[in-house]
Amino acid sequence: MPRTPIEPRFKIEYLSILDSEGSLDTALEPDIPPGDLKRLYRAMVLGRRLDERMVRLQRQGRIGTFAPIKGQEAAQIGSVFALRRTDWMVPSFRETAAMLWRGWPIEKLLCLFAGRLEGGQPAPDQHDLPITIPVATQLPHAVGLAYAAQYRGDDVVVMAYCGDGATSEGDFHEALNFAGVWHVPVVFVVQNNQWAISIPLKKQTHSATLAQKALGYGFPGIQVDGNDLLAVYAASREAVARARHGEGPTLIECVTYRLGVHTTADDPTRYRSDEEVKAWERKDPLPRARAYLEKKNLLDDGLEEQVDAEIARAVERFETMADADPLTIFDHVFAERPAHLEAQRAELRERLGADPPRRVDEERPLPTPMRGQRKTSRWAN
Amino acid sequence: MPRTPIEPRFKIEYLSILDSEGSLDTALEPDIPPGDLKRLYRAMVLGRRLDERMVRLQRQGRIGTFAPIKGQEAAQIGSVFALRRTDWMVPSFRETAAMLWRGWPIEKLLCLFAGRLEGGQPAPDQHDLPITIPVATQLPHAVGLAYAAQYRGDDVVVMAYCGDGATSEGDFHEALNFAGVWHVPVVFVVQNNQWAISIPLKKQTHSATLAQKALGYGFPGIQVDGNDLLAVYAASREAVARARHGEGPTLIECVTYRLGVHTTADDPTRYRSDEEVKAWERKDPLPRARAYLEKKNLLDDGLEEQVDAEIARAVERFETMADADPLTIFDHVFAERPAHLEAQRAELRERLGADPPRRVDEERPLPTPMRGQRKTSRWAN
Amino acid sequence: MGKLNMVKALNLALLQEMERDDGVVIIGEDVGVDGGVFRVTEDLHRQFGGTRVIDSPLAEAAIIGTAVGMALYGLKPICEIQFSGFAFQCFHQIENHAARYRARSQGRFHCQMVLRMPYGGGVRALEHHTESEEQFYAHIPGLKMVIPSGPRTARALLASAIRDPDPVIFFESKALYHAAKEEVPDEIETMPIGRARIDREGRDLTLIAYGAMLRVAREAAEVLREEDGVEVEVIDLLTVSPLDRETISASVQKTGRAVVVHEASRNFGPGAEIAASIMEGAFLSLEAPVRRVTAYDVPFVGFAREWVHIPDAARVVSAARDTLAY
Amino acid sequence: MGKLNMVKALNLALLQEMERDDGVVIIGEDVGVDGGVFRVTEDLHRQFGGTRVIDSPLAEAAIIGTAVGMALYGLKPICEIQFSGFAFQCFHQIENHAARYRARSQGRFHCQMVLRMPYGGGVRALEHHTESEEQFYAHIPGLKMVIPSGPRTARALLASAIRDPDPVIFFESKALYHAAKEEVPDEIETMPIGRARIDREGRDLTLIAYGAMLRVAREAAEVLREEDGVEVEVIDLLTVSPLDRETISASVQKTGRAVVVHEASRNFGPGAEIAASIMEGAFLSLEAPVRRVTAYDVPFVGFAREWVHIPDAARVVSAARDTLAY
Ligand SMILES: Cc1ncc(C[n+]2csc(CCOP(=O)(O)OP(=O)(O)O)c2C)c(N)n1
Ligand SMILES: Cc1ncc(C[n+]2csc(CCOP(=O)(O)OP(=O)(O)O)c2C)c(N)n1
Ligand SMILES: [Mg+2]
Ligand SMILES: [Mg+2]
Repeated sequence: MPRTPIEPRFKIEYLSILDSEGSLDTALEPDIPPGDLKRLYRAMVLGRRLDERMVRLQRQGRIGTFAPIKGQEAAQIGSVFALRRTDWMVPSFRETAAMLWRGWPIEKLLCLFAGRLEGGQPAPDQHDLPITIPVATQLPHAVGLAYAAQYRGDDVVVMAYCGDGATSEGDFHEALNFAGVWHVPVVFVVQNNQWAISIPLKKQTHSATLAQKALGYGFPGIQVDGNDLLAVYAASREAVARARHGEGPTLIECVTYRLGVHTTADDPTRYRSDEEVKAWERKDPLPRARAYLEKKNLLDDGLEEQVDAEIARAVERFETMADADPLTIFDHVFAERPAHLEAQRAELRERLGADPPRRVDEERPLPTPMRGQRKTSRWAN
Repeated sequence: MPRTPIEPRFKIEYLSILDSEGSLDTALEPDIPPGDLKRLYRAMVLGRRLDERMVRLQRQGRIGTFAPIKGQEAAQIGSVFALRRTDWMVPSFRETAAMLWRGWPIEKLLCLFAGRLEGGQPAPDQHDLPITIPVATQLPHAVGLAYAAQYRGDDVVVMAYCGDGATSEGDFHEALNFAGVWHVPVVFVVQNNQWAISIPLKKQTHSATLAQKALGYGFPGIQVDGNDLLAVYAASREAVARARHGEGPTLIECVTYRLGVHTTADDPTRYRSDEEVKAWERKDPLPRARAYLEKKNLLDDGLEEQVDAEIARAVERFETMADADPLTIFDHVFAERPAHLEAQRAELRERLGADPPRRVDEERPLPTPMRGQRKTSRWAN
Repeated sequence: MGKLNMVKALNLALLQEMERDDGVVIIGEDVGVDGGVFRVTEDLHRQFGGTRVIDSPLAEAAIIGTAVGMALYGLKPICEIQFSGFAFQCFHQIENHAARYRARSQGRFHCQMVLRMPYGGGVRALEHHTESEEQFYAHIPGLKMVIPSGPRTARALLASAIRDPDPVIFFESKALYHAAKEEVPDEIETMPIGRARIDREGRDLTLIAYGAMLRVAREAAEVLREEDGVEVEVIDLLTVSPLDRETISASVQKTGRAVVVHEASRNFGPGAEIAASIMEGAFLSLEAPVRRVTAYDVPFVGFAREWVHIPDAARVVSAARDTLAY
Repeated sequence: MGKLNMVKALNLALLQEMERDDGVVIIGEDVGVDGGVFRVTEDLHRQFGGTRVIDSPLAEAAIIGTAVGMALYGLKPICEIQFSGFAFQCFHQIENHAARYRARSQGRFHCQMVLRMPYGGGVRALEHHTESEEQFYAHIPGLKMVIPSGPRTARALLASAIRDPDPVIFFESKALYHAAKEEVPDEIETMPIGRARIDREGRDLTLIAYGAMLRVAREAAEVLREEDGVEVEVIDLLTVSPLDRETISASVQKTGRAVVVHEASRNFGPGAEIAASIMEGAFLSLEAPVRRVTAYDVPFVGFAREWVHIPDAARVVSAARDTLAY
């Protein structure tokens, strides 16, 4: 049946600059100063090495459940690099590399994943939200921050992260719709790592791309090779500039892959094939960035060792950090403690007096892990 | 910056067959048997006349808050006509005309709007859900019904209604996404009547059409002239046929207008201009359908009177209907009444014994209306 | 001083707090041009413009979620949820975030925000327009839950809620919006959150109520005085959580008997906590079990049967007589 | 008969009910190929295929909302919410619809569905993975709220919940999943919903617990017997709502003293209803106020401090001693 097409028609574009074969589209190559390139690559390496260390710490029971980022370093570092320090960064729960870039100390993150409240506290001058566990719920916060910044006339852009699975949640939709209507300076970075735990993208949505979801909100969406540091950065830089100049939100879909476990409680061999993982290992963002720097003669010797030493120092600081007094659980419920919390605090103080606080890890039996937590193969090799 | 467009590109189409000037695209004209055309037009008239009557009943305090459909008759009747009786219909709260078409007795609807539980009960053989008040929450139910029908191998299509405002809710998004992934036989009919209470479409979403929201879910969306009975029917028929043949969901955006109040508690003069309303009155679906039937010599004399008489009889039945025993509030909480409800029922029985049940409307003062409820101008003329 | 109904009194609080502090913004469905479906935000859009009085799209989770973001940035959003029956749509944003940001960030952030919602019966509308959901909020650590009982307390408590550095759920009884007018001072008035008020003194029995049920309790107290010669102490809770256990206990230590009245359903409802805390705080004075007069444990009854469902004075009187006769 | 842990016991109930009734379907995040993050649905996808064991997209409201639609059509969906902390995302579908369809349609439709969720502490994971939210569901009319305390009750109650014509919220303690094995009969076993169980008889004090707290209560009872020579009656609630007031009252009429233990926070929590109903049902027998041993009223503590937050036997013993000494 013939019908009238509505104009303008829609298109979604794909951006790739440095592909997995190492070929570079020099016309599109962003001009990144050498010093920055070194910092970026170092941040990717730090993300990767810390990840590995954290998985070991988890296996040793020194921290709890943790979501590794292996494979997503370019998506995170390429995007977060487009922000200024005064801009805001709103993470989900798998942005360790981006959070480190934003200035979170390693030991604070370790502390968080060790189940200690202190780990969630951003520094007073840090424009970062702490990690958010309930999937997609952080996206409306990002829109609210952007609205508030615009309301105050501040020169601020907000970058918010989420995964492919998160795009199915109602909060994703509502946040993007509000962003479109309000025309606020926010950039949504979807790290499409192909999996939401065991759910592959094709069971997540029947949409051909995630970028095209922006069409329903009236702002641009773009798909980029998320393992290509240059493409991610180029798209992010443009989106951040647009946002800063009052041209509204952008959705960036970074096509990437989670090379490791979903979390340390997950066993991906149950739901995906080794071949699939191997195929994506060939697109690993790290060697690709490394080769690029190598060509430019920007690779520093001993980078890995340096990074490892930095991590080791941080782990040391983490391990020697005094446990906060358990009574602090009552400190930040309200601005002022009401009577019932005062009473509960007194009760706890008395309990602790009778039987003083001990490090839980030392003296209490380890609770039951989620199954699969210990039998994961991927991280063994 | 040059990028690769992703193929295929997207387009959204607009369908109009019989426009407000009366010009007819005969190439697209659906072939509707004369008897059906008469029934369709009668249903539209019934919708319109009952609407007017219900607003009067509300003003007289004989029913409570009610959402008139004036202006949306074609969108409702054109779509619901595409269903078989064995198909399922999932209404929002503004589908009186479509509900009547599906066989809800007028007096039952009146009963519902009079705040009596009995009004919500569909007949045993009726494949209709009762109206849903929380906006968009019925859409996942429709998807679940369609899934269950498919699971059982039943030849069933589900048609679900919602408004333009509903497209902002998380449940809209989640329902459409599930429908896309599951590829179930469901048709979403969005009655875009331009307003969600006082919020105009441009404050609701920055998307140019609502139809294009389907692009994010990987199934077709189409925009139709919602005041054009023929266009609505043609698009619905096609969508229902696609659904029936296993080709998955469709989103139909009916571009229409709420000519009356949002509900009897609303005063639209506060937020929209008379000119806007007048402009849409010229696109009123009723005269347009009437002219079409007239040309085909299908207009019955005295139709309005017949319809009014039918309404009058139903109102009479409604008004003489015995109030259900107040104790019935305990009847359908669980399949079996647990002890605490047994006790509460006994308490109420005792109270009522001491002071037997009275018709609330007669003996209790009318509660405070929502403001605006009585000062609406639109329905006065 | 002017005599205002509750709608106007609330409107006055909003107006004055917005004049005082340009960080205060309003967000919700139809709160702008339309002035809110109950007209509580009337005229504010005209005075402060659409960027401060924000007509949002129809999405409760994003209303609260974006307001959380605004609060994290330092604004003081006041959210209107059109009816409390539609707040479950944003319950995750309330429980997961508004109530937790202070703890999660160990004080670096907090959510100074108010969530206003009309609750309870009285408007002859369909399902989800008569419920009374305070219990759900009262159980969430990190939230305050306030329910004023008339124009003056509404105005003063709303001003306090707006200034409160913590998230406050603010329930407004639909039945009270236009029910009565009260003298409300022109100058700004606040009232401490977390403190109950002795509405009427008495020595024989304590009636605990809030919101629209205060009227019912007062009426019952009057009947009991006239017909039974019983002096009832009526407590107007005003803040449901944190509960003012001290005021309640002190009263029941004196009277020895208590009846709680609320519109919420009974099972695992707010009356349970009040009764339990009376037991904890006045056990040795209790002459009879604390009785609860509440809506029944049914999902909804249709507005035509609200009158059997929502407590009235006769039910309270009868519960009080049982308690006195125990 | 085999010795099964709670995960395997639940899995057995699912398997057998699915074999019995082809209307039973499972839906949730990762319930299919992965077998559920706790492996409760292990192997069912392989046996019954992806249309009966549905790996859904990541959207809780649609999981429950589509399951409501399936139930209206006559299927019997079992929904898994991955962690109870993420169920607020679908709270509106539960409260607005699952709990109400029977009433709304006056019996024409109903929602025979089970909402399974892991709850409570014990997995060393971040925020929203240790909470205990039974109170929210217990307060909703039209819902049943069940919490088994071990493999055998878990298996039998899950089978009953699946067959129950009304929506059942089924909480599974994460701490119990692998905690212990119990003999579980091969043949199908069910257990009445709404009935508490006397886990241990005693005459001096009644301890009321459920889920993972049953172990804590048992441990405390043992200490009290050994150290104080006190005979404690332990009630395993199993169904939180509808509450088995009769069993509780009968016990407290005998013992005169009661302590309630739960992982939920205290304020307006489930212990309040239990305490209030004891007061109503056993007032004249009560020798001391009912005490509540609960988590504190703080949003979350981090898993490293769960041990101070979640009740342990020492706290219960101390509360029991206070109650006995009252
Ligand atoms: C609302 C909510 N539901 C469920 C979960 C459990 N969960 C944690 S991560 C995850 C998958 C997320 O997938 P995706 O968004 O693709 O992010 P990724 O893990 O791949 O980075 C799920 C289901 C959660 N954290 N929040
Ligand atoms: C979840 C929810 N939020 C708010 C409301 C109050 N409300 C009733 S109708 C309506 C506007 C609906 O607009 P639209 O979807 O365009 O449908 P229309 O009324 O135009 O038919 C609102 C906000 C509601 N019923 N449900
Ligand atoms: Mg993913
Ligand atoms: Mg509309």
